[in-house]
Amino acid sequence: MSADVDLRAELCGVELRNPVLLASGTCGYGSELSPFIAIEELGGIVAKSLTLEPRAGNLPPRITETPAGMLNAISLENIGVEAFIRDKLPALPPSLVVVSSVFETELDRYAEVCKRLDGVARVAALELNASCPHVKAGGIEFGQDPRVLAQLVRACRQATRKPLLVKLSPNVTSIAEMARVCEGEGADGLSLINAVQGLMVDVHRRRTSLRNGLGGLSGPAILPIALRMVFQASRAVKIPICGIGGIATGEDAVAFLLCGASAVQVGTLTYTNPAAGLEVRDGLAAYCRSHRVARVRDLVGALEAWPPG
Amino acid sequence: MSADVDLRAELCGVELRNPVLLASGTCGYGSELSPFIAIEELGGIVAKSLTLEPRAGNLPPRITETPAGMLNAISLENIGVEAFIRDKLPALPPSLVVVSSVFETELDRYAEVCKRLDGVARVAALELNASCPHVKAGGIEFGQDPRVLAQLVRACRQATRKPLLVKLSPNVTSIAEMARVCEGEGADGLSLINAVQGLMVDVHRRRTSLRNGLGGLSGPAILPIALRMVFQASRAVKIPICGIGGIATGEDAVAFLLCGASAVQVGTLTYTNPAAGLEVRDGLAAYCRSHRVARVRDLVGALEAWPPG
Amino acid sequence: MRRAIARVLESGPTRLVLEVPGWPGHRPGQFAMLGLGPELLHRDPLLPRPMAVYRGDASALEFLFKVVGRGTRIMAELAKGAAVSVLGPLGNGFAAPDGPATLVGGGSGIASLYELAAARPAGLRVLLGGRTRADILGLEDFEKLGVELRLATDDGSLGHRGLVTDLLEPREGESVYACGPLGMMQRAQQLASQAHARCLVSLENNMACGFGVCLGCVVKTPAGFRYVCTHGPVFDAHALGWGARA
Amino acid sequence: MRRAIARVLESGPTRLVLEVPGWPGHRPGQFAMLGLGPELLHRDPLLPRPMAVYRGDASALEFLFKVVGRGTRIMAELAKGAAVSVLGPLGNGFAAPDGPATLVGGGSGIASLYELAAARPAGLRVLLGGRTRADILGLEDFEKLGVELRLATDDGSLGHRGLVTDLLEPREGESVYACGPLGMMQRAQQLASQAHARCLVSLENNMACGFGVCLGCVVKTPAGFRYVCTHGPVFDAHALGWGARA
Ligand SMILES: Cc1cc2nc3c(=O)[nH]c(=O)nc-3n(C[C@H](O)[C@H](O)[C@H](O)COP(=O)(O)OP(=O)(O)OC[C@H]3O[C@@H](n4cnc5c(N)ncnc54)[C@H](O)[C@@H]3O)c2cc1C
Ligand SMILES: Cc1cc2nc3c(=O)[nH]c(=O)nc-3n(C[C@H](O)[C@H](O)[C@H](O)COP(=O)(O)OP(=O)(O)OC[C@H]3O[C@@H](n4cnc5c(N)ncnc54)[C@H](O)[C@@H]3O)c2cc1C
Ligand SMILES: Cc1cc2nc3c(=O)[nH]c(=O)nc-3n(C[C@H](O)[C@H](O)[C@H](O)COP(=O)(O)O)c2cc1C
Ligand SMILES: Cc1cc2nc3c(=O)[nH]c(=O)nc-3n(C[C@H](O)[C@H](O)[C@H](O)COP(=O)(O)O)c2cc1C
Ligand code: FES
Ligand code: FES
Repeated sequence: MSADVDLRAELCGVELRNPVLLASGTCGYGSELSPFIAIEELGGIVAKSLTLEPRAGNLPPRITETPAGMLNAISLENIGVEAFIRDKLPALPPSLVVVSSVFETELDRYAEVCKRLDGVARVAALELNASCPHVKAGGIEFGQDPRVLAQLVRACRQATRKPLLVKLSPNVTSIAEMARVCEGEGADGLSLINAVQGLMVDVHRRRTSLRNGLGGLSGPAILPIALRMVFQASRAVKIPICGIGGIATGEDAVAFLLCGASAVQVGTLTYTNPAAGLEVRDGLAAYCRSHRVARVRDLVGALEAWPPG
Repeated sequence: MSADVDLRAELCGVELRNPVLLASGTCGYGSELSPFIAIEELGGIVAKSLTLEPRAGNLPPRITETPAGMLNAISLENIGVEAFIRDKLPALPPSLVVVSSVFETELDRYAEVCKRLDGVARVAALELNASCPHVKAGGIEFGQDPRVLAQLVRACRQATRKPLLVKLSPNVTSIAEMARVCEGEGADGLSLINAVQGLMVDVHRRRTSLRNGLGGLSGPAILPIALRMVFQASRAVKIPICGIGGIATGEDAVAFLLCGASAVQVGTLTYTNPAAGLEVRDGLAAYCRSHRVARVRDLVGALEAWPPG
Repeated sequence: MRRAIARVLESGPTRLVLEVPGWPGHRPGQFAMLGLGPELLHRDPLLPRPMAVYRGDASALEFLFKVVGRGTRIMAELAKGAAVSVLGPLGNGFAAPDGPATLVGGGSGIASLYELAAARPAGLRVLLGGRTRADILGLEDFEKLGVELRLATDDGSLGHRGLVTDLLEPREGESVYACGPLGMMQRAQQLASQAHARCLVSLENNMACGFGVCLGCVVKTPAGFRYVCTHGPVFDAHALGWGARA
Repeated sequence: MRRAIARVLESGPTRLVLEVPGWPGHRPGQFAMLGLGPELLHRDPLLPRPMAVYRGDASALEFLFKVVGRGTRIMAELAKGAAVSVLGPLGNGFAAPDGPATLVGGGSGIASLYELAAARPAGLRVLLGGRTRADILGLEDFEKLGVELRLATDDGSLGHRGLVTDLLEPREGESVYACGPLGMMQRAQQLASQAHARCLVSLENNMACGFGVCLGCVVKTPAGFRYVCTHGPVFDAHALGWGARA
């Protein structure tokens, strides 16, 4: 449908049909979307974050709406790495690029999950979720302390030869510092941002809207924060960046590419429309056509400077 | 109109008619609003941040819209502390509580502005703006480094006997740490949050939407982030907190009070409706009536715990 | 299945009628996710709202609702011809009764029971309740069916003064279909189990996606977490244990 | 002055007519801030949009607009009876000409010139232009006035093929009122100054508040920053220096 524009992209060595992936935790394990879309037409998917053992997650309420966004505290419920490899991967279309997201509560367990996935040919790359704003375990996030983050990346780097993306937490003073830490420890790329830590109140019941209290803010509301962090990180490191946060349209995706992202992930918008990712791809193609951009990758980092006032 | 409900509030020793103030930079010097509302009916106003000398601010574009919010890079344009005292203060209704916001680019200049305002009886309290996300001067914000923040509060504490509020930057890893620093240095209260650092792109012109590039994100979009930070700060310190961020309705204000704020400030919503602050006050009163709350201050910190699942 | 952009044929304080191109049909008790800003002119409210299909087909699909917040307030004020995104049909829906059945509906829960009643199975009883007469959505439609119908209101403005479950006398071996406020469904389940009757309930959790990817709609059961949107919204009440819900 | 909640009387792709209770009247060239979610059902788009008052009064206030983005797209699709918040009149507006005058309007800028033309001052000339015939908003209304009217379109679909400023021949001592795209206003100012004519222009900056508190609408002039909403939107073009704008 957009043969005219060259939509192909590359993310740390992985060839993508187009630069639009679906974000971890917002597309399940892929199969959930097949009733609605031809999922292999996407640039790829990042499957729900996996742990060594299955996890049950938080008690409800786990989600609530916010202005132009939503707050969630799913707490990384997942079926565990073994069940994913055994039951989910084989069911996915062969031509679909699958990135596996990894999460754990201790360093060595993180590395173990990476090691387990390293041998799985069907997995194109790993994404370390260093940034779950709502997991109480350990309190502070791995991605919030430069030293802990360095240890994490080092441990996982040793555990896999697959392209290693680190998904950063936005809940930090300096995203540039965290980006440099990851590059220094051998990460192949960065994914940002994860959900922003937030809280909502049900004033009628006088309780936090989520039983967990704190949650992760996502959706269009955080778009300007995500663009800012991609802009800052892309100026701090040379490794490629996958932009995430509030993407709802092709033009939102263009904004991320211009700020320096090599690819993007659509998250929350898939809940409002299972075809959101494909519509973002179509919008991206339409933008390229109307702005005479032959190859989408020519947009990466192509922000122009303002003329002196 | 709400004689039935006791709306009175107190913020570090300052008696307020009601807990709804207008946020610095969103109500000018007060007089701009008099064509629209009886400004003295508000809990008070926090005037635009003042510097020693007048400041001209950034070149346009300075503002752009974002999902449920806006991004600004006014860069603290203001008429200077002397002109404020000479021309603006006398014009304000005597019964209006006026808080002066102070901003500078160096420690000693901060202290000088505080000293100058200390002698001005009409000023009820000072608010240190430690957190301007878009001022390039110095790069990192005063409010982003615990040591620098401590120095700032210490210097200004010595410069004034007036109630001293510190307005914190949300662009930090731990708001609780920053809150403790301020309490430790003798601040009488905290105001949070200031605008969240963000960036928007004009994809058609391939430029940042703001000439300054980075800007401050405000409006309903940041409400969940602001509530989270007030929640965290109120559990870290004993000094009173003034809640700010995306307040659009009386119920939004109730949410801040329940999270531990003693008062609130309405900012961006005043742009969409000059009477927003008064409507928030009315909504607060209506909530108290329908929920049988006799005194607004009984809501402060009155969040209830979830029953075990 | 695809998300359809529907047009508002009729809209009011408690009723929405949509033309939904390509609506494939549905089972009683299934629901749809209604999105209120399909062209993304508005990015807020962001999330679609789950609504039981009341009755109808692609040419005119009907929903009954109660205004409880911003989303339903917007629904009540939709202009004729306005666009609404519709994803559905979703969920398991009700299994048709294989014997006598009693339908117990309260408030907005009534919506998911209409088509069961309209099938007029043998030995059907319908019990509807609400705070006041006005809260019994779709009353006229049920009356038209000419089924055994009994009513209850808290304020006595119509039928029995009290709870609709006061009218429930489950028959051994029958199926009780209960849909409404949590307390009402719990009471119905109690009475059903005492009478050795089956009991099916439809749960109303907050939802983000409606098709199983957000994991936001869980309900805790003795057998573990269940997702209301994909495992439900209809559950065997005796197996629920009434654990934590959204 | 208070923000009024107005009702849509008429709405179309380029025209919006509102009933605005308490609208106190206005001067030509003044504007209003139009808010598209007054009951806060929608918190997005958040900011009101500045629009020149085209003509009318409290019983029917008219605006002409061009759809350039989300806000104007929503305006174009407003339902009859829908609520819109209106803050105004705002800004300085145009001083009535004390001698001969030429009005130069391009695209949506035409809207702020109509009431000046409707006053039919002696020696009035009106020049209107647009990309195509359809871009000349309010054309029929201007024709009805029976004033000296000349037209230009880029594609030649109406009147002179080319820029509307090609038609501008300022008379010494007259007042040129220019409103439209920046380049057009700059060209008009050049020609006016060469002919020793006055030149007033109305600027269109992005605005958040419209009443002087956000400081977002500045324009840089040789005399320093000016706020378009309070010092303008009408400025003496010869004093502008055409510095940085939003
Ligand atoms: C499968 C399913 C079918 C449903 N069918 C119907 C129907 O046919 N008719 C109908 O009127 N409603 C139905 N609901 C409930 C409906 O989805 C909610 O009332 C609606 O989402 C509220 O949206 P809102 O924006 O108006 O309220 P919000 O602003 O989202 O919330 C306002 C208030 O309502 C409460 N609330 C929010 N969501 C729900 C909910 N899901 N259930 C109960 N209270 C809630 C909130 O806690 C808050 O106090 C159904 C829900 C589900 C899950
Ligand atoms: C005093 C004043 C009077 C005005 N009178 C009229 C009028 O009578 N009729 C009319 O059609 N328009 C008028 N405008 C312009 C109008 O306000 C903008 O076109 C409108 O705000 C765009 O909103 P949007 O949401 O549709 O576009 P946005 O989504 O806000 O922006 C879409 C595109 O339009 C551009 N844009 C945004 N704001 C403006 C702007 N103010 N001017 C030009 N381009 C802009 C953006 O850069 C972006 O590329 C006036 C502006 C001012 C300041
Ligand atoms: C309900 C929900 C669950 C999520 N689960 C995960 C997860 O398991 N792993 C992860 O790395 N990110 C997770 N995220 C974060 C998203 O991948 C994404 O980074 C974030 O939502 C911002 O993008 P968006 O605004 O497009 O949603 C989750 C987000 C949501 C809303
Ligand atoms: C245009 C604009 C200018 C502002 N100027 C100041 C300022 O001078 N000093 C200050 O402390 N905060 C300033 N702020 C921040 C607000 O006071 C407030 O902290 C922030 O906007 C969040 O609240 P809100 O979401 O209600 O707007 C400004 C905000 C905006 C939008
Ligand atoms: S609503 Fe998303 S999983 Fe059920
Ligand atoms: S628009 Fe806010 S100051 Fe002019």
